[in-house]
Amino acid sequence: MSAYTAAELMTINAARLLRDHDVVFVGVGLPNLACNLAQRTHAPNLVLVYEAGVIGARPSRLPLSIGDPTLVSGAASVCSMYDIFSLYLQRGLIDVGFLGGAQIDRFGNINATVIGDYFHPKVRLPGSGGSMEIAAWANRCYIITPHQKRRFPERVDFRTSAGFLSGRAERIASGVRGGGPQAVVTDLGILEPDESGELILTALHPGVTVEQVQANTGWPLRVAANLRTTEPPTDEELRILREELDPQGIYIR
Amino acid sequence: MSAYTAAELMTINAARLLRDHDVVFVGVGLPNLACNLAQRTHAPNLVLVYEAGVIGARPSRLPLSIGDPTLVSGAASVCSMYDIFSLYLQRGLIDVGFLGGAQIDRFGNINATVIGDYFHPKVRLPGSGGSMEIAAWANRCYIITPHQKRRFPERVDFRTSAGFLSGRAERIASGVRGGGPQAVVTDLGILEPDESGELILTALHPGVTVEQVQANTGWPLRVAANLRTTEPPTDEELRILREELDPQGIYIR
Amino acid sequence: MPSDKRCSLTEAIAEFVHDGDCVYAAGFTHLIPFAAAHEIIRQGRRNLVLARATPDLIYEQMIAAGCARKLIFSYMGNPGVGSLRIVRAEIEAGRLEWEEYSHFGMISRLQAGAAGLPFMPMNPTAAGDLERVNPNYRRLQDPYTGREVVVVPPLNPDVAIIHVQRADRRGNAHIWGIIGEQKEAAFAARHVILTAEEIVEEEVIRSDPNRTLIPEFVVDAVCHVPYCAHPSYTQGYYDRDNAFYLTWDKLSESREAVLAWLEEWVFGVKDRQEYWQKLGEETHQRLAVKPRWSAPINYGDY
Amino acid sequence: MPSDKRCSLTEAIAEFVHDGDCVYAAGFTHLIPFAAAHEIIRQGRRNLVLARATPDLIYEQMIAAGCARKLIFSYMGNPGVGSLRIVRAEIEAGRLEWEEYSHFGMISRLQAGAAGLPFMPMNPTAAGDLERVNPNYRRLQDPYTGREVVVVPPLNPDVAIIHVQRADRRGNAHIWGIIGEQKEAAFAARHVILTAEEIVEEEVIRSDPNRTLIPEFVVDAVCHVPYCAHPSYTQGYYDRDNAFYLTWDKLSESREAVLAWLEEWVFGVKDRQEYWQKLGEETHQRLAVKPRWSAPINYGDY
Repeated sequence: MSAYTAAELMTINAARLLRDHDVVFVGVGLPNLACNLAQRTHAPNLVLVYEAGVIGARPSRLPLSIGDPTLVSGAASVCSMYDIFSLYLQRGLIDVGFLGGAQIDRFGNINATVIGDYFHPKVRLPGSGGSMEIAAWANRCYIITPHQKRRFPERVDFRTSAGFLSGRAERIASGVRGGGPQAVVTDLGILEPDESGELILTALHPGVTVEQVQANTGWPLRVAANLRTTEPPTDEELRILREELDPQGIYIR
Repeated sequence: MSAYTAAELMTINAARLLRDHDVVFVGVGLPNLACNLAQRTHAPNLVLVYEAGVIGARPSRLPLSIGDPTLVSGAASVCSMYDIFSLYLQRGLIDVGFLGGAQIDRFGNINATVIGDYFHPKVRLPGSGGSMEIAAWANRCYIITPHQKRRFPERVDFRTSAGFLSGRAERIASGVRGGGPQAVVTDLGILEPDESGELILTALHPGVTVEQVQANTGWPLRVAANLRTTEPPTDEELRILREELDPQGIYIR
Repeated sequence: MPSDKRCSLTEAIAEFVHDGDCVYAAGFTHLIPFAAAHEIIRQGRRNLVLARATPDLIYEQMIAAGCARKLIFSYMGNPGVGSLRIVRAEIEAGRLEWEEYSHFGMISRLQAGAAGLPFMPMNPTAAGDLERVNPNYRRLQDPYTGREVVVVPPLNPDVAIIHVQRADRRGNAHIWGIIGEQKEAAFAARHVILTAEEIVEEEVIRSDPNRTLIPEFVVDAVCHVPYCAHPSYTQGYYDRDNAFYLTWDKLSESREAVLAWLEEWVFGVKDRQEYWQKLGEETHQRLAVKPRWSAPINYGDY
Repeated sequence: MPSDKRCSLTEAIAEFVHDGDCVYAAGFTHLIPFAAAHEIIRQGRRNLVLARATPDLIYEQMIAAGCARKLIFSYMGNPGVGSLRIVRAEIEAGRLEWEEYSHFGMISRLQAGAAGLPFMPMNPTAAGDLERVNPNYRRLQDPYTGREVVVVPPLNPDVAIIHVQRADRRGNAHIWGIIGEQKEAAFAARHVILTAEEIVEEEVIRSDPNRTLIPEFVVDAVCHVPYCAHPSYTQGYYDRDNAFYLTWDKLSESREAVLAWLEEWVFGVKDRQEYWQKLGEETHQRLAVKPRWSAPINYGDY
C-alpha cells in the first residue's frame, strides 16, 4: 500500500493538522475527506459544520456537494445560512476553516474571484462564497492545493479573502478575530507563516527537494531552519480513505 | 340580555373596528376577546399574531397569558421573538396593534413606564414590552382603556410609545411607518385623532353625555361635528362573549 | 469539553454561576427555569445582574431573596395577572439598579451578542423617552438614505440557563412551542446550563436535526430536571399553573409572606424533585395535559 | 387576498413574474425550484435581474435562454462539479451585468430586506477587494467602540420563488432539511410563489407550527409541483441527480448543445409532470429514497 496519489498525500497531511474536539467549517472534496479521516483516526470528537447550515453531520455516504442530503439525515442540527454565518462563524465558534482558491500569495492571501482585471475578466472564477468570512473569522485556516507556480504568485490578482495582507502586523491592526492561515498543504510539502506572516517552507513530503518546491513557487521561498520531512501516509490512513471514505476514487485518484 | 358591563361595551366596540383579513398583533385580556369576537362575527379571516411568536393562533380555551400553551397547539406558525418583531412588525406586515397604558395624552402618546420622575419613580409601571414598536410600526393602532381623568392627562409623564407626538406633522416628519392611533375605545365613547393628530370625541356610547366624557378627560376635549352614538351591543355579540369566549367572566365582568 | 455533560443542577449552579455574574434565565412565558433560580437562591448567590425580557416571578423571587443588585428588562409584570410587587417596591425605594429596553431592544441586544456584532440596528420609533434615559441606545445615520437608525449594543451574559423539552447528554436540544429568545440567549452567553424535561438518546435528537435549536458545543452542563418550569409550563409536558400566579399576586403584598414562602418552598426542599412531590397529587393532575402529536416527517435514508 | 391560493405554476408565473423584475429563486443546494425557471423560460421573460447566493444550473439555464440582463450572486459554480460555463462566458464577454457579494454579504442583504431594515452590519473581513469593486458595501463607525463595521443594503426582490415539502392551500408551509435562505427570501420579497411537493390539509401544518417557516400572509400563489427541484433534490422525497450535474458540465461546453437541451427539456414539454415522465423509470428509481422518519413530538391538547 506504499504508493499513493497526490490527493491522498494532501488529504492525509491536512487531516493530521486537526485536533480532537475542533469545530470545523468543512468544504466538499479533499477537506471533507480530511475531516472524516481525522474523525476516524486521532480526532473522534471533531464536529463537522457545513456552510449550508448543517452541524454535526454524520454522512453515511461520500457527500458530492456542499448540500448533499446525506449531510442532513442524522445530523445534530440544521440552521439557516444567516445563522451559520452569524451565530457560528462571526460569533467565533469555528476553530478551523478550510480554504481553496486559484491563487495564494506570499502572505497567504487568496484569490477565488478573477484572473486579470475585475471589470474585464480574463478568467472569471466562482467568487468568494463563504471564504471571505471564513478566512477572517475562523480561529485557524488551512489551505489544500496542488503546488504549481501559477497558483503561487507573489501577489494575487484579487484579494478575495485575507491571509496576512501585506504582513502579520497589518492583519492584527485590521482587528479581524481569526488567526489567519496556519498552513498550506500541497502535494510537495507544507508552507507555514513565519512571525512576519510570510509563508515559508516548513516541511517536505518524502522524496521532494527544496528546489522542486522553489521551482513551483512564484516568489523567492524562504526555508525554515528546522525543515522537516512529513511522515509518509500509513497503511491505515490509506485504507480508510480508499475503502471507507472514497471507495469509487472520486476525489483521491 | 340588554344590560352589559363596561368591559363588554369596550370589547364589542373594539371588535367592530377590525376588518376581515386584518393581521392583528394581539395582547391578552380585552384585545384578545375583541379579536376573537371579530373572528366569530364579521371578520372570519382575521389573523391573530402574538408577540410571543405565535401566528394564526386558534386557542381552544381563553388564553390567560400572552404565552398560554393553548395559543401554540393548532397555530399556523411559531417563530422566535426576534423574528416576530423584525420580520413581521418592523417589516410592516402588521395591520393592527392594540395598546394600553396608565396614561394616554391629548395626542395619543402613551405612558406605560412610570408616574413621576423616571429615576425616582412615584409609581413604577411595567414598561414598554412590545408597545414602543407596535405604536410606531403597525399600520393602525387601537387603545382600549377605562375613561378616567388620571388616565387622560394633557401630557404623559413619560412617552413610552408614540402617538402623534406634539401633533401629526411631527409624527410624519419622524419617518415612522405606522399610521399611529386610530381610535381610543373607552367605557364612555370613542376618541379619534383629527387632522392635527389631537384626540377628539367622535362617538358616545348609548346614554353617555359629552359632559360626562369631558369630566373624565384631562384636557379641554373637542367634539366632532358629526358626533355619533355607538350601536348598543347586540344579543349575538354578548352571547359569544359570555358563552363562548369568557364563560367564567374573567375579563368581562 | 467532555462529551457527556450530565450533572446535577446543584453542581451546575455551583460551577457556572458566581457572585456578581450577569445571568440570563431564558424563556418568554414558556420554559422558564424556576428550578435553577431556586438552586441559585439556595446556594446564596449575591450581586447578580439579572437580565430577562420579562422578569416574571422567577426574578421577583431571586430579588426577594437578595440575590441581585441589578435588573435588565423590557416588561416587568406578573404576566396576565398584574404587577411584580417586590421588584416594583425595590425600584421605587432605590434599592435595585435597573436598565430598561423595549422587547425589541432587549432581544436585539441578545441577537447582537449571539451574532458577534458590535450593535444591532432598529428602525426609529419616535417615542424618544426610553432612548433619553438609557444611554445604551444610540443613533447612527444610514449610509444609503441618510435617515437615522437606533442601535443597541450586544448583551453577552456570563451564563444563560435554558430549559428544553429534550436533550442528549452532549447538550443537543429540541425545543418546541414558544421559542422566545432561547436560541439567542444560548449563543450570546459565555456559559450555558441546559435543564431538560427528558434526557434522550442521541438518535432521537438526530432523527430531527431541524428541531435542534441549541447545539452541543455552546452547552457546558446538561441537567435532567423534570417540571423545572413550574409555575410556568413546558409545552406538551404540563400546563401553566395560573392559580399559582394569582396566589403570588396576593402573597407578594407582604414581604414576610414572600420570605416565608421561600423558606418553605426553596430552602425547605432539597431539589426540584422534592418541590414537585410537595406540590401534591391534586396539582399534578390539574397541570397534566393530554397528548396532541405532530405529524411526523420523512428525512429520507440517504 | 383569497384564502385558497392554489393555481397552476403557469398561471403563477404569468401573474407574478414580469419582464425586468428582480427574481429570487431560493434554495441553497436544496429545494431549487427548477420547474419555475423552466416555466419562466417557456413564457419568454426578458431583462430579469436574477438574484441567488449560488446561481447553480437554474440561473445558467435562464441566462442561456436569454431571460436575464443581470446576476446578483456570491458563488458561481456547478456545485461539487466545476464552473458555470455559460454564465462565465457571458460575463467574460461583457454581455451580462453582475453584482457580487460573499455568501454572508448576500444573505445579510436578504436579512435586512426581510426585517425591514435599511442595512445589516457585519464585522470587517480585511479582504478589501470585493468592498472596493462593489459600492453597495459601505462602512460605518460602531458608536460604542469606534471600530468600523461593514454594512450592506436590503435586497427586496420583486418576486421570490420558494419550493417546500408541504403547504396548505393558504400557503402555510413546512420546510425541513437544509433551509438556506428560504425564510429570508420569502419575507424580503414583494410577492411569493410557493411550489410544493404536496398540498396537505391545514391540520397537518397546524399539527406542528414550529415547522412552519413560511406563513400564509406573505404568499401570493400556491402551486402543486411534485419533483419541482430536479436535478436538485427535496429532502425526504428524492435524491439529487448528481449524474445530471456531471452531464451538464460536458454539455455546457457547447452553447448549441445547451440550446438543444432547452428545446427538448423546457420548450418540448408542457410542464413539470411531462418533464418528470420524460426522465423515465430508470431515473425515477435511481433518485428514489427510502424513508427515515423524525421522532414525533407532543404539543399537548391545551
